[in-house]
Amino acid sequence: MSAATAVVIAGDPLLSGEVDLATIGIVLLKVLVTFVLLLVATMLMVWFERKLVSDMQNRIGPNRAGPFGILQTLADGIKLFFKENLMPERAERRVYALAPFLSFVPAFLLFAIIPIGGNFADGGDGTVTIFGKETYLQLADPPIGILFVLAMSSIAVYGVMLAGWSSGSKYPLLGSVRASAQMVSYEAAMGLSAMAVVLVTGTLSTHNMVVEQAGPGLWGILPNWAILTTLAVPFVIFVIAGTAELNRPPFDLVEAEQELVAGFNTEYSSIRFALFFLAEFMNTVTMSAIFVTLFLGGPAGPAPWGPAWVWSIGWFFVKLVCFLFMFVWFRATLPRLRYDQLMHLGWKVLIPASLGWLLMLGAIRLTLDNDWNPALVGTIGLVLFLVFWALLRGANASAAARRELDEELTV
Amino acid sequence: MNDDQGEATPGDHPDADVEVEMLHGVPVLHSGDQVTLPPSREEYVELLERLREQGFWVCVDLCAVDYLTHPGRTLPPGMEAGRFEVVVGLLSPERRERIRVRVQVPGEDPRLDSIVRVHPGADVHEREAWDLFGIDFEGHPDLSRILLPDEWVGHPLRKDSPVGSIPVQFKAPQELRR
Amino acid sequence: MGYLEGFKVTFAQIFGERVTTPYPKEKTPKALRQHGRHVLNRYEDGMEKCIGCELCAGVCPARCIYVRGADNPMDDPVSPGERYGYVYEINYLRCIHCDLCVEACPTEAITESKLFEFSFTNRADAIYTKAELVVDDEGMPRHLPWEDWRPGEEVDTSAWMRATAPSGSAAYEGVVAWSGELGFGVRAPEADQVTRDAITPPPSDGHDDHGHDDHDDHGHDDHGHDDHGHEDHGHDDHGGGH
Amino acid sequence: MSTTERDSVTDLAALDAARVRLNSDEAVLRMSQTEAEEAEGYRAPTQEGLGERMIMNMGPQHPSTHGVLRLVLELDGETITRSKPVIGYLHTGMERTGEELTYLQGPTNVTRMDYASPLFTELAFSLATESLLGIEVPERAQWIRMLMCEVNRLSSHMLFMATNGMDLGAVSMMLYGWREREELLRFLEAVTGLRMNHNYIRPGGVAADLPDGWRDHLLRAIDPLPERLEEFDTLMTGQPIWQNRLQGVGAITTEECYSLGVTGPILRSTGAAWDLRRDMPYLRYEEVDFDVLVGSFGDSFDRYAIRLGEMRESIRIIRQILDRMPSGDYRIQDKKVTPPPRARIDESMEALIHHFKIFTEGFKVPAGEAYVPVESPRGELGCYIVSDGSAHPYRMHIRGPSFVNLQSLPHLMHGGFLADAVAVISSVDPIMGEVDR
Repeated sequence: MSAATAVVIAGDPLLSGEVDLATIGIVLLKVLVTFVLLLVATMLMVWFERKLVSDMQNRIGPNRAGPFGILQTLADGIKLFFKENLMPERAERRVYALAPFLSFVPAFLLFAIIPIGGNFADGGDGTVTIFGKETYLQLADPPIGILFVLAMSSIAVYGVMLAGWSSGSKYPLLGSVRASAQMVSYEAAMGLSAMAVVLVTGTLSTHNMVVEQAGPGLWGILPNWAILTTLAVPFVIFVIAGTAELNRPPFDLVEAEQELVAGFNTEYSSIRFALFFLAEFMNTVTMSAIFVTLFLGGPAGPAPWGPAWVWSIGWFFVKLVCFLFMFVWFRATLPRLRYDQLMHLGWKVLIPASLGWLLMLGAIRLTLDNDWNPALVGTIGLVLFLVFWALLRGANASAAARRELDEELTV
Repeated sequence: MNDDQGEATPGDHPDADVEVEMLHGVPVLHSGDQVTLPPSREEYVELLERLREQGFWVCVDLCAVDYLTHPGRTLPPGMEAGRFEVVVGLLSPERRERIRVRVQVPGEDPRLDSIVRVHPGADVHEREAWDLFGIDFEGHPDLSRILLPDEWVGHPLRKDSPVGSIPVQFKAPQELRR
Repeated sequence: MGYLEGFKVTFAQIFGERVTTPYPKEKTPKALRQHGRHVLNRYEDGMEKCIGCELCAGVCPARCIYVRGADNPMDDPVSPGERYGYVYEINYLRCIHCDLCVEACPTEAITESKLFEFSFTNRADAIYTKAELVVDDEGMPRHLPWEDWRPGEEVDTSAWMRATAPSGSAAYEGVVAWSGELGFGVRAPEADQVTRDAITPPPSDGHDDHGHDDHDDHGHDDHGHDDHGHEDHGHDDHGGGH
Repeated sequence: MSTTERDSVTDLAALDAARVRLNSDEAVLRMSQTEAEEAEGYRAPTQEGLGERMIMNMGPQHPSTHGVLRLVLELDGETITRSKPVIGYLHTGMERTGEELTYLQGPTNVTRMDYASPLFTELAFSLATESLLGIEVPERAQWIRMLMCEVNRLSSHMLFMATNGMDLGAVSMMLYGWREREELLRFLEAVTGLRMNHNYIRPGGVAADLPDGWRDHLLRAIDPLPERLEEFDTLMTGQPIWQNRLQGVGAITTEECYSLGVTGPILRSTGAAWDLRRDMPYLRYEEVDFDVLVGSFGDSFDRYAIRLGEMRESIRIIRQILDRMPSGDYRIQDKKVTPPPRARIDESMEALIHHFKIFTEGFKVPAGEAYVPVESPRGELGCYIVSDGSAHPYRMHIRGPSFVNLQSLPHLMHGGFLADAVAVISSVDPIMGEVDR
């Protein structure tokens, strides 16, 4: 099956043929593997984060449970499981009980569309053969993959929001208010920068994005990764927005410990808290995987010898760990933003920048398709971008000045 | 130890009897190079206001003392010693001087005008003095307990307030212990 | 870019040394003058030093010491003097380890060990009586089940007393002003001010975190009691007073 | 920094304006503790119908209230309109305890007030006692006191750096601050035998001479510091997020500080160069060379920067002390105040009697009163002692800088966000032990 046809049918070749027992077996196996893989990865991520942060802070970090404390997460989980499950008196009981799952399940579902391996080397389209069946090394490849990502990450916020609201307590309430606002603000920037990738790869399916990025890129040396073909800006925006979407430092206002105690999950305990905790780290892993898929060519990479799909899984995890490292590094280094600064960044910087960049990429695309003068269009695009950027900044500045004046007048 | 002096007992300091000297209408008590002013209750706020205009901007400290069991202290002639004394420490950052104002507050009528309007910083100090000594500062915007719980009864730093104690536990038999 | 420079700082720490220790497994060395739980000393002939004068109980700001003196039995004296500490108790739930008792004791009977790691499961355990406080026949503090002693920790029980011994007078620098410790003899005094104010070459082993060495006359290579986990605490400290 | 520069800052009119502003009650919530606890669905002051307000109790169990401070906040959304610090959760009546203890035991009591800089309280208490006694401690004791206090100032400011970083979400800063503080505490421990609550500075001198090898130990602790402070600068000061979080947050003017009695880094951040070490010197501070650092905006960032700079100044002072540490007695050789040398006890009946008298009944202090201030890391720390001629203070009052500085909180927080409240509390750097006493 060629890459071109894959684009057309945009789905796993496994399901395109007849469905027999082997097919069902493979699907079940993939479900199981994805589930276990994600859980283990999350567990390791918690450990990795704690260990790396402690390295950056001259500490030792977890070192009791298992070698290098690698089983610490498990130990914590077991402990939390046996803790008393408290329910505040004024809680909205059903919602309160349901909220952790609302945040946990989307985290799982997201990982289903991540290609974690495949035969992408040398023009391969990522199919591997299991039990005589051709398939992708990803649980599902819906044709609207990217939309699914955006949808799931929006749903996840309901868990956070409802958890805070249903706790019947003030700190969680403030946390959930912050969560919803933050989510709304950054969803747009995230979507727009993802659209840039869609524009250059010409597909919504995550698998096909990887296929598109697998080939050789500029000058035949650089990889054809979207981070390069979209000229890096959407990547930076996506990473910032993704970090905000994850509520990870420096955007962890939702659970800002110093202000809101623990934000939305202040009142949670026992296994319900564990679910929130797990969901957060699961989301971190998944989000890193999405970064890899969208911008760094997913599992695509050279395979010097041996089976290419083994290499690809290796590449995938190497890239994944880079992002996980980045998240931890953020946490170790950056102070937290304030709520208004977060909003400022989201609305006044990221959304305009991603929108402008998307338009510019579109123009370039159009130029290439229609054989216009690329230099001229590029220059005009860039100039317009800068002009509008300056106009926006000016508008912001004058609004701020007027606001200050208003304040002075009212006082 | 350049700016710290004890209040001298008469006789210790030969210059302790220059009590005719007046400053801002109040007799001055010298102790070393630091000046202590003992105004009457009526003059008190006015004096602080005047001192503030003189550059004593900062009310560093205000505390009360219960002189129930220690009546002897230096006061200008004619001034009646009260059971309580409110001691206000003033500082002039400009002149690098300190001055201490000591007001007598009678035990049967522990009232004093609040100086919060003069020195907003005296707020917590007056609340503390009310809390621990029961001195009523009239005109204070929020004279409530500050260190002790709202429902506390009594003023524990008064000398007649009993000192509670929990006996320390030891193993030795009771009859051995005194 | 101010945003990015901080990342270098945190990244560099990955290769830096770890400043924390896996605590109950390893202990950091304790300061020589550290105030810990007390011991009641004996003379070398086994007599108790405490004479039941109650100065320690009197000076204790936390009132956590209870002493009752009694006349020494004629046939079997407990202490060399007329009286001895018949009852001696310290309630560690109240003790603040200010060591005023150590400074007050006229016979150096009460000194402090370096041990602060003791935790009780009931209040009675926290009240130490003479049975727990008096040193054993080797002059070592008794080890109680809820105390975490490591080798070498019980050695230097008289450091604070030696530090405070000259009572502020430079004229008494370097004068041995205390009676011996059972098993250790009379220890060397802290050095005089000229020595202690001088810069000494850094110790070669780099382990002596406290930078003070109370036994200069024994040579600098021996930091036994200062290092945690050092097995042979019976180094030439013994020789000092014999 | 010259005197004239400071004089120009303040005049009476500005001071009066500040007083009116502070007394206008627009920032201070006058709600009682019980009312605040019961406030549910709070709607009050909405004369113009400006939306609902919420009362939120921040603390006493809250990660960033530095102990058991409770803040009753009136919130309009996330904006703080009025607030009230509620204190007393750590109140144990230490001033009354001080009346029960002798002057000899006194330092064990007062050292527990400001547990982050215990030596300063001991120093204030000792200086007040000494001034009542009319004695001057030996020179070495004074230099030792200065040395220890500056080391303590360093460790206290390190604690500030750590908690300030933590409060703003820079978790690594917290551990870096504690890392350095630990080394300094090790030095204090080597000298005094305790990490905190030292009971080291006592009326008449210090408890013990510096230990052997103190100089090396101290140098080991402070030599890496300048480099580490550079790292803090890179990690925090130059970080735009950090600047945005602190600059312009919790601003206060010199006049407001004077009116509120606020001292220390908060006062200096407003541009008033007021440091007791320089302006009303005690110990031997007039003999060492250091700068009083001032800010210009009076905001949280200035307070942070001043503390960072003060650490550098402290290191400078310590290095001068290292060069100039004199030899000699470290306690006053007054038999009535200092116990006799141990070697004398066995020889002299008189020494034994003195020893017994000092440790049983303490030493008597002439009747009188004294107020002695010192510059603690948080501002003016004063000790007011009234003596009735006995061995116990008749009244012992500690003017804690945190206690007074805390009342600036409502004014600093007014109009800021909830997240700013955290930054403000942190920049005021209150130690609750000293607030509640």
